[in-house]
Amino acid sequence: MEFVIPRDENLPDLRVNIGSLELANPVMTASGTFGYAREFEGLMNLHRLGAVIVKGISLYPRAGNPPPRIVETACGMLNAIGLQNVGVDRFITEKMPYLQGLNIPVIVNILGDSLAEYEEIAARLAGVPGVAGIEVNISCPNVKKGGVAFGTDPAMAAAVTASVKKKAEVPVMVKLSPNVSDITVIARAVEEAGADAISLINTLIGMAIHLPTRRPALANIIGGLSGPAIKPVALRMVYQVARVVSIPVVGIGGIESAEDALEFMLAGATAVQIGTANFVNPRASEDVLEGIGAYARAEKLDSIRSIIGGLRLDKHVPDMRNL
Amino acid sequence: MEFVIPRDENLPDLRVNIGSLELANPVMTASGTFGYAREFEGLMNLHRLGAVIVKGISLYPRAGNPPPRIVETACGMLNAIGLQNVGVDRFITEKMPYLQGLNIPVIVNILGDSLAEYEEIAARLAGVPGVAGIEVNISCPNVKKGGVAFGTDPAMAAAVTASVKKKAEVPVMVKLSPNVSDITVIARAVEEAGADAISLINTLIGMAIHLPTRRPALANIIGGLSGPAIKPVALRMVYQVARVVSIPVVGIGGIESAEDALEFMLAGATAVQIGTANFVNPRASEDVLEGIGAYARAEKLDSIRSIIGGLRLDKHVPDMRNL
Amino acid sequence: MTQYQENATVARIEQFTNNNFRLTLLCPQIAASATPGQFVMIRVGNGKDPLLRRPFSIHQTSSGGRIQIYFKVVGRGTEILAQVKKDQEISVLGPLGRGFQLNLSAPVIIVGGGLGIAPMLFLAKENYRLKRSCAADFVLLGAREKNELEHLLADFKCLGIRLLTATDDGSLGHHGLVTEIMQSVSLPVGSTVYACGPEPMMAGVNKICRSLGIPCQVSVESVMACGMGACLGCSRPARDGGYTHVCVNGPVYDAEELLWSL
Amino acid sequence: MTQYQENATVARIEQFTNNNFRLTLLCPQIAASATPGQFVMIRVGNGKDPLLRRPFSIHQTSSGGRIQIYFKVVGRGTEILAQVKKDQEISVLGPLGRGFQLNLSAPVIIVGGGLGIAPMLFLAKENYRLKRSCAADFVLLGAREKNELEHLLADFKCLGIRLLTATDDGSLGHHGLVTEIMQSVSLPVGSTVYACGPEPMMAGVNKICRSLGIPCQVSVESVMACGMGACLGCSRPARDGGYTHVCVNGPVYDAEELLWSL
Ligand SMILES: Cc1cc2nc3c(=O)[nH]c(=O)nc-3n(C[C@H](O)[C@H](O)[C@H](O)COP(=O)(O)OP(=O)(O)OC[C@H]3O[C@@H](n4cnc5c(N)ncnc54)[C@H](O)[C@@H]3O)c2cc1C
Ligand SMILES: Cc1cc2nc3c(=O)[nH]c(=O)nc-3n(C[C@H](O)[C@H](O)[C@H](O)COP(=O)(O)OP(=O)(O)OC[C@H]3O[C@@H](n4cnc5c(N)ncnc54)[C@H](O)[C@@H]3O)c2cc1C
Ligand SMILES: Cc1cc2nc3c(=O)[nH]c(=O)nc-3n(C[C@H](O)[C@H](O)[C@H](O)COP(=O)(O)O)c2cc1C
Ligand SMILES: Cc1cc2nc3c(=O)[nH]c(=O)nc-3n(C[C@H](O)[C@H](O)[C@H](O)COP(=O)(O)O)c2cc1C
Ligand code: FES
Ligand code: FES
Repeated sequence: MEFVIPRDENLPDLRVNIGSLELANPVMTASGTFGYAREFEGLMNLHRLGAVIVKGISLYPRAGNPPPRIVETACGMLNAIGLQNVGVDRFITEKMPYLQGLNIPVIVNILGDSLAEYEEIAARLAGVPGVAGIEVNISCPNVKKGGVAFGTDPAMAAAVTASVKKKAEVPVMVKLSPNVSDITVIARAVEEAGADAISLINTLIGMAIHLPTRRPALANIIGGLSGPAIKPVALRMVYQVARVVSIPVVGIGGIESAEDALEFMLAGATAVQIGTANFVNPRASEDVLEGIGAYARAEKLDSIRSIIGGLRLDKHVPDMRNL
Repeated sequence: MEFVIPRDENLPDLRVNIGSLELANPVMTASGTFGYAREFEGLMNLHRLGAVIVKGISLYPRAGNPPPRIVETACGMLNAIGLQNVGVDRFITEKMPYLQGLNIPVIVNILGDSLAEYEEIAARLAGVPGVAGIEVNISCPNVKKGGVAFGTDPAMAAAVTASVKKKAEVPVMVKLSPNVSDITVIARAVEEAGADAISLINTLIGMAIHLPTRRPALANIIGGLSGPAIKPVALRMVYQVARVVSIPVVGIGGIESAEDALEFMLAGATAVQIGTANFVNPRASEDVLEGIGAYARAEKLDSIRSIIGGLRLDKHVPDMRNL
Repeated sequence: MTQYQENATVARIEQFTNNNFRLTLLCPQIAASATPGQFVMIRVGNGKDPLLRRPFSIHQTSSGGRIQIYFKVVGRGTEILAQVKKDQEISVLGPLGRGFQLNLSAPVIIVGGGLGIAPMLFLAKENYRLKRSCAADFVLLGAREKNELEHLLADFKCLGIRLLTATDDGSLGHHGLVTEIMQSVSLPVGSTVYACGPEPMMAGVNKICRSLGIPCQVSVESVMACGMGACLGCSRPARDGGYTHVCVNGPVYDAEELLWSL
Repeated sequence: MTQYQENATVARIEQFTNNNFRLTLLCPQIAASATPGQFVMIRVGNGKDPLLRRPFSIHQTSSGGRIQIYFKVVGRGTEILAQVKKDQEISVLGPLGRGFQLNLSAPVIIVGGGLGIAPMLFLAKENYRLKRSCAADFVLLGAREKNELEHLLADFKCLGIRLLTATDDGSLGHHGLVTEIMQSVSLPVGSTVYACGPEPMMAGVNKICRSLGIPCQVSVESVMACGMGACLGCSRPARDGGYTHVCVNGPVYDAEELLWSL
């Protein structure tokens, strides 16, 4: 795939690479939080996105879960959408033409019920114009079959990765579940299985209860926790994973601002995804991008790549506060 | 152990049982967030607590981690105290006399580096007047040796439980780590090993970065996330565990109000612990207790026990909102 | 359909009861493009908690670039919103959703209950502005008690459309439900009914309409995260067995598209 | 030592510069029991975010049951605090920590730098109130520029203790550091120095004191969650190789108990 990367000579160099895919900047939108991009058309400049990642696509259309599907929590939200989507075939015919027209990398988030399904989705996406990458969701907590099991077992995670790699003609990024005892084990397994990049984190499994009715707040009872509340967990996992793999890591989880994004990059992320923040501020991703640019300029960075993994661990400056 | 449970005949019956230990009410204070109780003496009525759980005690004194040890996050905080404590012997001589004088159940949270250490601490606590229970911390993320490993491996968790049970003369509650792929596996393992109760959750492992200095916000780099941010994860795990074990479950995680506490009880918790909220409102536990009493009165409950596990799953009332 | 995220200035705050408020917000782009039945998503604070925007119907717009929302304090978000100060800026996203389909050639009956009255003023005004004559039209408003209704009446009255009211406690108008007064007015074939209010009210209105063979448009609610079709959170079971998304397919529906339990 | 959690009423708000504020809070129990060098923990909002209280030195107390805090906006919490309105209620916990040990029988030198001036007014006032004569005493205040200092001077001046000032930019008093003026005043044997300010300033003051064999009490900071010894979060390396907890063992220390890097 080739994209014309607009590169204003006055702007700092924000390009980063996810495997063989070069992004104009490290800011992507997270799957399931940005629809199929068109929804945000009038509210931000879609052409500036480093990449757009679309809502999870399955082999066949899915109706999703009964309502209520979402509930707000402290500094976060739970969702149990249940991967409602149009299925890969209608995605290709109905959604891709518009997305392709945006002239930015489109990464398709995919989810299957079995290895064969993952492989089949990848096969159908092969050669589709405009598809620049595949993000393999092995971590959705809201689908009973498949989903979680793949993401918590290193052997299964590796097997899914290998299945998708067999058919994919674009870089494959595997999206990890945070609901595991040791994220580095899963990360290494998918790296060995051929993943070109790793993105993390998907949502933490959570639950909310509506006291007046004594009922779960979500019809699905449990759901995925996202938003600022989970940022510390996400940052920790990105830090841990980036230290043990040599493929690029993409940070996700509670990112709302350029500061948040830069923290993930210091922890080792090559790029970031903006999720729940899109709901609060539909131009969050553009704001993050501009903030990263301003930081790069202020800090006189030759390239934003220079801060990736740049966390300073030498000597801790005790917090002497600000008197 | 016997305690005089004050029981005002006009008050609703708030008594609950943790194994053979009867509590006057389901509100305890969480380890590490309430010091040795004396700190809160002037700020609330300590005699009203269902139980007090003291800061984690190890066999020998520990100095703890270098600063900074805490940092605020979205609706939460990270801590890496490093289990600073005076050691079990000084705990018994210096702290227990005051605690015993409170005439409420004192539950001692313990942590060891090895099975032998856990066993030895339990042995030293045996027969100490005023000690009403032991809470076994197999989940602290801030100590390199032991800690996490015990809490994430079912066999180790069971072994620790058995070691403590060998020497303990009071009910043993095992406190689980949420940083695992399947909390129910660990819960069942410690139940089988003889635990009298299970408390959960301890903190989620997280990290924060101070962008201006490009350094970790904590000297220990990673720390434990607590506060309202983690409540959805805690509630989910309590719900999951309560369905698979038959011993009492004690809910912990982001509880600030009576509503929060009641939600945990609906999910299956027999009692709750108030943690980080003590820092924000030193009389949080008393406020929660009063709120639970008011609820029991308003709902005309014969006993607060009647709401334990009372989540209604029959038919979901769609959220028709409040027009 | 173009949408805008505007930093709206709070131009006026009216408090009608303990819990009922009306805000006038200066957001010219949204005001200029809104149609009746559409809504806005408002960010009640600047912080991370509460995190999500809250949806509110557009109560009316003005040529001066203003919109109004009429709301009730029911939880944390509306509590914060009730405390805004004049001249404060708040972020408003809109206009969102599909509004009412006007019927300019036949009688219309506009039925609002409780907070469901909110979108009906905008609808009544547009109906009045665009229609040759409103002589056969009705506005029927219901509420729990007088003080939830009285402050809203002036704006409806000045349109000259026939107005009937009902209150649960009889403190204003008919003592009873708004569906009861609906049965007392004639609903000629060809007329259109518009309803917004509590679910049982809308179900009742729909039942009457169905028995008369009259189309009924309703504005419904749902929990929402994005308000613009991106999260798929606002699903509601549809008659066809699937789900519909209230923020983009609604909030206004032909009542027959939805499921009702009465 | 008894502590109180009070819902304090904001009695007065003074804004000295863009970022420097002084609040007067009505919290009679805390005001009645506070001693110089102690602090309070303030809950800046009612919500869950920001979650933790923020520590502030007690700037002065009044017999009318009031305390003052003097603070600077440096982050989210202080930003919210700067926006309180008169008569608003905020939760104040205190008085906390160990304050200064007064020396009523020998000359004292009170050194405050920047926001470190905050606790020094209370100290100077108590020193003045309890001591037979302050003729040999000094108050030395430093800041970046004039407008960070000038509004604070009146309260110090009315005590009649000799007052010297220094500013980084020379806009008021000595052009340079407060440690420089300290070297220009005589520090007789037996006198006590009290210092609060940036770490390098306190390290510098301590160095001078040590060379003269004069005791020096400093008030230091740390991140805090509880402010009352319950969380063990506010640790600071102590000279003896262990950690000390600023909220209960401090914030005031004999400078020799701590480690200084200069
Ligand atoms: C399209 C649209 C238009 C609207 N227009 C208006 C309007 O014009 N005026 C107006 O006042 N309101 C309107 N609403 C409703 C308004 O959005 C809500 O009242 C508001 O979001 C409440 O926010 P809150 O933070 O105050 O309450 P929250 O704290 O979010 O809770 C509100 C209420 O919902 C209940 N609740 C929460 N979760 C559940 C659940 N799972 N099941 C059952 N009940 C639950 C709570 O108990 C509480 O009573 C509209 C909603 C929509 C979708
Ligand atoms: C005992 C005591 C007394 C005090 N008295 C006063 C007083 O009288 N007046 C006054 O103005 N202040 C005083 N302070 C300081 C005051 O508590 C802080 O300024 C306040 O808590 C800041 O809150 P915030 O939310 O505005 O800032 P925050 O958002 O919490 O951050 C404040 C600053 O600290 C920096 N920071 C945060 N974490 C780290 C880290 N890990 N390493 C290095 N820097 C970090 C941030 O960059 C920022 O500049 C006192 C502190 C203590 C402990
Ligand atoms: C409403 C919603 C729907 C989501 N759908 C998907 C999905 O289809 N596939 C996927 O991999 N992740 C999905 N996610 C997870 C997000 O992509 C992201 O990993 C997570 O929300 C954490 O990031 P955030 O805190 O920035 O939102 C969804 C998240 C939300 C909130
Ligand atoms: C500062 C701090 C210290 C803690 N120390 C301990 C400890 O010593 N032993 C332990 O089992 N848990 C410890 N915890 C975990 C709490 O007991 C509790 O499980 C956790 O904070 C979640 O509850 P919360 O969200 O209500 O705080 C500590 C938590 C905090 C915030
Ligand atoms: S609210 Fe997000 S799709 Fe409707
Ligand atoms: S701030 Fe909690 S112990 Fe000092």
